[in-house]
Amino acid sequence: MEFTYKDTKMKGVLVSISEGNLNIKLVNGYNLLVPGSSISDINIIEKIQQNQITGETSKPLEKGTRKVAFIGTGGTIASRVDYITGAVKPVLNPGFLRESVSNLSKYTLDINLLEAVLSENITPDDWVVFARAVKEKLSANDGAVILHGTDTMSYTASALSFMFQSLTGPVVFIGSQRSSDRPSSDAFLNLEGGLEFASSDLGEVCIAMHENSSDDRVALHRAVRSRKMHSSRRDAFHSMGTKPLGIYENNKVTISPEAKLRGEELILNEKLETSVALVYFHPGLTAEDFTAMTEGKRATVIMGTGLGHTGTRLYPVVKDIMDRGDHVLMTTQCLYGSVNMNVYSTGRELLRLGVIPLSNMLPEVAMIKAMHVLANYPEEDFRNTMLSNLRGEMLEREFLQEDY
Amino acid sequence: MEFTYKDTKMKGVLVSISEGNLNIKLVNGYNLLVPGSSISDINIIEKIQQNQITGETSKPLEKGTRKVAFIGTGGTIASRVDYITGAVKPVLNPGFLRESVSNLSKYTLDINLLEAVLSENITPDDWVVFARAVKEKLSANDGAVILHGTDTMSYTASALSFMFQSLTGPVVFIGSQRSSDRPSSDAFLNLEGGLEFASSDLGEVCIAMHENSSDDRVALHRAVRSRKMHSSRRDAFHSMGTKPLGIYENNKVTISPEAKLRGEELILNEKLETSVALVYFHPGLTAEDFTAMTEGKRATVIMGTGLGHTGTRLYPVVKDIMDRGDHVLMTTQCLYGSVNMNVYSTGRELLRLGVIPLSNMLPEVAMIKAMHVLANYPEEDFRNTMLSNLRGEMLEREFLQEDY
Amino acid sequence: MSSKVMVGLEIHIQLGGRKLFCNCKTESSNETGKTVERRLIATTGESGKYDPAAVYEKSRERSFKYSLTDNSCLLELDEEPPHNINPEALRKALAMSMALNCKVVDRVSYMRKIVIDGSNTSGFQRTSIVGFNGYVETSNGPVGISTICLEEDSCRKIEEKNGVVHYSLDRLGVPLLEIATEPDIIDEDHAVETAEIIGKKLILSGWARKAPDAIRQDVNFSMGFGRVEIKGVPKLSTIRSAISYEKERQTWLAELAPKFKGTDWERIKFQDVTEMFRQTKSKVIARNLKAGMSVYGTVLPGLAGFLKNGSYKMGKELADVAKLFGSGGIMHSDELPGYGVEDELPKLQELLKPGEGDGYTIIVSTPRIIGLIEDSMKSRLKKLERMDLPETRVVSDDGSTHLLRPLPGGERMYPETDIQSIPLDAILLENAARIIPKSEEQLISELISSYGISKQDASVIISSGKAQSLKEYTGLLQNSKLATRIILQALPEMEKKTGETISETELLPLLEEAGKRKWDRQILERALDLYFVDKLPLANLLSSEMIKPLEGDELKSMIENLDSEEPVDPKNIVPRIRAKTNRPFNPADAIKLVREISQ
Amino acid sequence: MSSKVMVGLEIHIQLGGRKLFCNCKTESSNETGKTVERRLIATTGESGKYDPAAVYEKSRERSFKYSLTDNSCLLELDEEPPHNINPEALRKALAMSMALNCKVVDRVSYMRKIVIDGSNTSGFQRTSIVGFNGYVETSNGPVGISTICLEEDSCRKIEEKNGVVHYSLDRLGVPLLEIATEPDIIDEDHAVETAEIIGKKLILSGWARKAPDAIRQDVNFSMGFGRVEIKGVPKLSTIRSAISYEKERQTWLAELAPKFKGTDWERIKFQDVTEMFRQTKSKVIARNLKAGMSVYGTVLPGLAGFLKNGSYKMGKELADVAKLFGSGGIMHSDELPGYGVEDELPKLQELLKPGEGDGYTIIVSTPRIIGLIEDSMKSRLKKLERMDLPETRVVSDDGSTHLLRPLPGGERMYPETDIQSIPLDAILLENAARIIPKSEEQLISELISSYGISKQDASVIISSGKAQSLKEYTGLLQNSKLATRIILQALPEMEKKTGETISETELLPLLEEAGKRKWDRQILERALDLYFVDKLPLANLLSSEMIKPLEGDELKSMIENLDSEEPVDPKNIVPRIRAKTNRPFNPADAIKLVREISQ
Repeated sequence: MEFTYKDTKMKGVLVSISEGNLNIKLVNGYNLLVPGSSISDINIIEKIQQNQITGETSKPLEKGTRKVAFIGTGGTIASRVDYITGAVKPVLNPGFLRESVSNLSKYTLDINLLEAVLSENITPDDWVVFARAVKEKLSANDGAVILHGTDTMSYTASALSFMFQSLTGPVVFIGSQRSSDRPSSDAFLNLEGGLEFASSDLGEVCIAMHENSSDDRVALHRAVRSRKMHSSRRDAFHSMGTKPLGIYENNKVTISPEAKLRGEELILNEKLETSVALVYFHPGLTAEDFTAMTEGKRATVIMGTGLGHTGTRLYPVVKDIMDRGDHVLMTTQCLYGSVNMNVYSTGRELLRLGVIPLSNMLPEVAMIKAMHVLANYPEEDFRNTMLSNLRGEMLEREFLQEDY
Repeated sequence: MEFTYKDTKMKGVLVSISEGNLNIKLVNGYNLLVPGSSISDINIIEKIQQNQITGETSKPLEKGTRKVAFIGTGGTIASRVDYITGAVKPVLNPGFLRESVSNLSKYTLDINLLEAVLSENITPDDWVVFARAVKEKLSANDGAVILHGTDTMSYTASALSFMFQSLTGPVVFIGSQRSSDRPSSDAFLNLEGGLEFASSDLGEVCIAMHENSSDDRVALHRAVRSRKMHSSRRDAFHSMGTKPLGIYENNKVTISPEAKLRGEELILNEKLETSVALVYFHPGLTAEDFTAMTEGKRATVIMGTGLGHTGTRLYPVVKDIMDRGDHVLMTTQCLYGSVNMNVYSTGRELLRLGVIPLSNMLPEVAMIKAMHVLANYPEEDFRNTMLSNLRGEMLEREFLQEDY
Repeated sequence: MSSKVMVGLEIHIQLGGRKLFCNCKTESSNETGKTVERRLIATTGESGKYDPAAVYEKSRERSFKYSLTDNSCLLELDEEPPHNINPEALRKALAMSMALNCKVVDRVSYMRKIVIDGSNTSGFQRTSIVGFNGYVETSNGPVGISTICLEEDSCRKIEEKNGVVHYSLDRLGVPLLEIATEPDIIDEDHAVETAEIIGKKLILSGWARKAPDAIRQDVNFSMGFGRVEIKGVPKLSTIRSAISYEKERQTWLAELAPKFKGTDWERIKFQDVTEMFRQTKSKVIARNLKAGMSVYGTVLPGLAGFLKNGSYKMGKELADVAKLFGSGGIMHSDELPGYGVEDELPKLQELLKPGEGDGYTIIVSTPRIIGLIEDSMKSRLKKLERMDLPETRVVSDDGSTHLLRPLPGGERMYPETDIQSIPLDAILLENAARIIPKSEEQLISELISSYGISKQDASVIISSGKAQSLKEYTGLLQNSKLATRIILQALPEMEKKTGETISETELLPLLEEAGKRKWDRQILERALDLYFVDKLPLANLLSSEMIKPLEGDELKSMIENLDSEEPVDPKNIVPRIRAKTNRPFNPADAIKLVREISQ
Repeated sequence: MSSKVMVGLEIHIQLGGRKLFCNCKTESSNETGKTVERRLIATTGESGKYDPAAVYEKSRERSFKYSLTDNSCLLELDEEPPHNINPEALRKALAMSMALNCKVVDRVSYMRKIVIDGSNTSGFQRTSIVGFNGYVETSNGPVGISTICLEEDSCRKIEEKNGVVHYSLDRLGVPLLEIATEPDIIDEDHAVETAEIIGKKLILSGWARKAPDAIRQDVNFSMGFGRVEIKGVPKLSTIRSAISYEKERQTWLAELAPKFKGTDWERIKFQDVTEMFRQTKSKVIARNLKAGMSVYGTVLPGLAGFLKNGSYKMGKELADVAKLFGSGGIMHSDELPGYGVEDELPKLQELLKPGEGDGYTIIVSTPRIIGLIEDSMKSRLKKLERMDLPETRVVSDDGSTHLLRPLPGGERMYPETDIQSIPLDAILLENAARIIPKSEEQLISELISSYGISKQDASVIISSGKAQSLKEYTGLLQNSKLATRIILQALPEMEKKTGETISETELLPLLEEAGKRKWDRQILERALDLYFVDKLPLANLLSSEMIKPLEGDELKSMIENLDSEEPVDPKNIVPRIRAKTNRPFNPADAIKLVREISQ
């Protein structure tokens, strides 16, 4: 269209109209945001079809010898600019892979794009959907990659980790911190490494993300030890308190001897008891707050201070929870290190009340594990199962790491 | 006493009786825990006075030229073995300093031992008590050190940081991760460094703790950027996303040029509005949970995912909170990095609802700041004050740190 | 087909202060020692198509190394979203738009301009139109200002080696004002005049960074064969020579193009001829062979006599392509024998079999690269044949221009979604209007009245862009005369002596101390000398004897001593004291004391 | 005042497997390259008093450097509380208590034994009594077992330099069984016998680590002047000589003590005499002076003729003190002139003025240290004067003993609060009883029946503590005969050849491969040779020609070839093949083939 804005004749394409402003792409490429009232002499020359603007030419993907299931759930890794609101929205389109992922020709992707969910909107119900999708695809493929938003990727991956009692191949979650419509996106390298991990001998649920700020190494994190530790950096994901399970570098994958290898059988226990509370203890938290948060919950995971403490003001509530047959579990809000409730008298008091000390299990993982254990194990085994190292969620040894 | 245990004649001192077991210190130094029923032929030779067992000879402390207020609140740094329960309990006794803190002769300590509180039992009311104690002592001294348990030290120090609008000297919190009755305790070096920091030109509330696992460097952390990141390591405290404000090494203190220097005036605003919730968002958190946690709270700090998100299921509750005139503030559970709610459409939606994005403020610090701001600033200034960098609680710039 | 010359300018000015989307300073650039290595991937723009410049860049498969500096943070590393826009920079951009008679947009909305040569870690440059449709008056009538954009500056390139481009992050994100004129400029002189007029406005504003490369010009040139963008023209004189060069180049290309019609460019096929060169006398080839590279040769159909012959320089056009892929250049039949290549020629010609009118060339490269070069040469020749000239070129010091990359299209722009559009409300505009740069006359009279300096001095200070410095120095020294002297005499002298540009970051602390200690001219000049020439650290300088003035009793006893050696008189006393001491003293005081003693 | 000699033993045995309070293995000790530096502070025990050993250690002001190893974690670094106790170690401790006729405690409650020589990062050793009041039968009647403790082993010392003691964390936390006898032992022979009897029990158990220092003995000695604890006696023979040495030492000390009565030890005052030694001929002094140290001298009142004269060795008693503070020793008047010190003596005597019966000494040290040495020497002499002999001593290879530190008191113990006491319930005790070590006779007959080996072999295997190895090797090789041969012949030979102890961590992977590949004795022995003597990495070894047996057609054609050179016969065939190839072959097969060929 042609139009006049502030006495200036201009030419451009109307991209959108939002809140009374016209978003016009000028011939020089700039978008102009102008109030509808301020332009005149509009002269529409041509209407451009929507798909001409956003469409991408779609060549079929090559077929390689390695077969990997490719499951999309949404997330930055598969998101593109939303020209309506101007923000990035999840739109899954694996076509962008073709040009950008250097090792793609080695693979045949068995694609299943689930309905895209924003990572922050994912709930335990979605975990079940994802788990079923993995189950369906895994038998016919060497492994699976799952594209997922980074915000809650550790939660979903941990949930799948517990739900799959045994896996016939690796399940590798891949996210990105820079959306794939940016030349600097971390998506490409993460996918490249993720595919390699997904065709390895692993039998675990893991997360593959940049190991550092450079585009040279992808780290593979065991789901139940992973945590997003930075809101924006490429290397936001950490293997908490330990080394990554694998590294992809120079087109080569190295896997730690501690990794679990693929099993013979795929066993999915998809039941979850979602009535589990996660309580962040702090000096302002009152007994009433604690009561309100734990009411009706089958289990409560406390993020206690230090080695696993809470104020004594919460003890009566803890006792009430125990008395009604529900559980209280202790983790540390420090995130690194173990709880050890033998060291201080208050810790011992909590142990005496029946609180279960979860060693160095991450709080979020403890919560998810409790959901799994409550739904799939006999009630009387709850304590022992929580204290058993089911999927490597507890570190048997902790070393002097510098970057914790 | 002399007694017979399993046909063996023994000699020892009865230390305590607990749960039917006698705790007897034998002449070879070992403690024997024996069921009362299993010993016979008891022959009490001598009664040893309690103070003979636990007393310490008390020489007066030397007087040095630097005057530092020495305020005790409890904590591991001032704790000793509790021979009754066998656990470590807070017992404040500055006498142990004499032998163990190498630079003590330079100082005259103005000691005020408050009633010892376990760090995990500290509440906002205690913050006021501590703040008043600092106020009382600071005018007559170069600075103040506060002995505090590490579990909630960052909370207390942050609270005092906001409460003191201006300080005439440094207020240095000191803790230890190994109790001072252990030869390997970190207390001694932390005190040594803490005293040096407390007699520097600073005018901030800080935390002095080991910088690494060796006994060679003490780091000074700005209270409002500090966090306990490990349950047991000496170097548990980190300056989150930035470098420490100071380093003590080889008997010398180095202070960053970014530190605030001592002011002319001591201004204490001790009011606090404690009705502030801290909500850890996760996939299992329902709108009902969120409602229960925020009911009646004047402000709610959300530890959102990634750049500051929550599931859309919470939006109606957020709207309700806004509608009743209370506040919702956003921080990130990643702990490192900023919230930035412009990047994704859900972030923008939350901004539109009126959620206040707190940049890279730590969640716990945000909660404490909200307590302070609600009580000391006009309601209409709440948003702007929360967004202002009052005490360095927000980082203006964030760098590529390797050890985050 | 040639038509009249049309020239447009793009003038880029770095604004000093803070960066555009973070809190880092624009000045100071100590490297931290850390580096990060990255790759960039061409992505599609808003309309789903790849940008030609991006596709081209991708074919070069380079990786990028970035040195972190103390004025860069996570943003420059593309590790966090942009912070809020720097309000000071926006205000200046608006004021400059007003000064250049532009309309101002209703909302500033940022775009991402895809640039995948690594000069932006994100792979794009953030840019927004602030003003448009303005003009400046010139001797040839008004020249239109099409747009004024406020953008992020790119990384500073340090070196390129083995397919890795090394950049510093110090410059990335510095606010950059881009002032683009309409192609209303008619010739070299007019271009220089227009650049001067706009440049003056910027200098008068005092907002530009005080750095050698703070102002850079691009020239858009066309004479009917499409737009050529000539990048990075540093000086006004280079504008002139670049335009002349390009005019000449397009003229001979137009002359040759018809002769190329029907040439079978596909005959260009590089063959490995390394073996012929094992015993070569060419030092440059021998060196490259030793480094493991190979020699390739191809026939150049129909190019004999056009490669380097009078005004024809097709060899250079082809060398430009080779250079882009890291090759040192080409050696072609119009210049062979030469470069020590002679003995090999018979064998070479036997292999390549150039026909009537055919030239040939050799090139040193690697198997991986040579295919890319071959493709690019062919496609370049096809373009030249049809006089399809639009491209981005870069200028050398001598004014000659070289191919840099294809001209980017509008495809490379899409919205910067991390920054919400900024409505320009009345308050913002008013604030901006208040700082519209004054005219030279206004400024001169202001300086005269504020600082009591001569019109001559004021004029020099203003046209050298030092008005802001005068204000600052006067503030520190509490002495505008002294400040003027420092600017007009002491500093230029110092720069002459050291051969270096005096940096304000170094200078200001010294002036601050000078002000505190109320140094007079002599001490200050002595101190400047010690500081900049002898490189004495400030702390040492402040405690040095050499800047302690000789005065009062000390001066008197010095004179008395001299007098006892040989009677002093007012005429010889100053040199005699100078011979005795390095310390500064007031000659007038000395003469006065001599008079007292002599009485 | 001297009374009868009373000797007690403390036998320490490291248990293999996992560490006592964490999940680290007791074996393998690759350093990670990381170190941590620490200091330790003497703290008061439960009763509020300082322990003398701790106070003494503190006066030495040393700092400690720890090398991290792959079998250490945060616990060894004192960076986390202890995990749950290793149940296997506890079970073995209980079983051993039962085997030694001990009572077992109702609850195992851990103590912290303060040790601030840095050998424990925490500054204490975790220890608990498990059993008490047992006995072993000896030829001199029963010797009581007073206690059996299950403790953490300490760090392994690497070196001590410039006041920094360097330790490895590999050994820290290894479960250590401490078996302490009553002082029922009457002489050297009886001590050796008792140690042997207890040692046998441990060896029969097979629980001890397979490391050279897995078993260490301490000897408690007294003859009426207080208890002397002699640390770290490695071999049985050294027990004998250490007791003899100590008996002799206390005897001559008792003889001298009355002569010391009334000596003014305060006359000992070190003076800096460095200047006298600037031109010294003593190499050791010259070297130390060059390193910046000083020479000090003092008179030694009343000690002339007792310093080193016949059985009197007071010089050594004083040298021990100096050595503890990092000095190399002393040079005293009973041995001067000597060590190249001669020219200086007149001047030295002039300065020190030793009177009748006085000796004197010089020592190389530093101003910071010499004061500490002086104080320690005086207090040591005062103690010797009153025959106050209790102290901790350490043994040298020759059986002589040296002062290590004062004897620690019960003060150094206080409860380990991080570990809750462990009630020993019936199930635990039953489990323990099931693994009580068998008697030698039982074990021998078990081995004979399980592995079909001779009584002779079984007995040797058991008494060398290899019963467990036999089980493991047989499991891997599926061949008990071969396993026996490996243990009794191949490995000892290998150790002889290499002069090194063969480590099981290295051996087991090889045996595993041998089992999988069903190697016969020849191949295995060849492989052992290549692996341990030629240090061929396992992967290379496995693919090596040298272990591929020569057999079947290959062997046949080799013999045929030899036969064609010179007719073969069964007698010379084996050496002739050996001369041709390194590869293993079965001689019997070769002879058989020769016979076939000859037919």
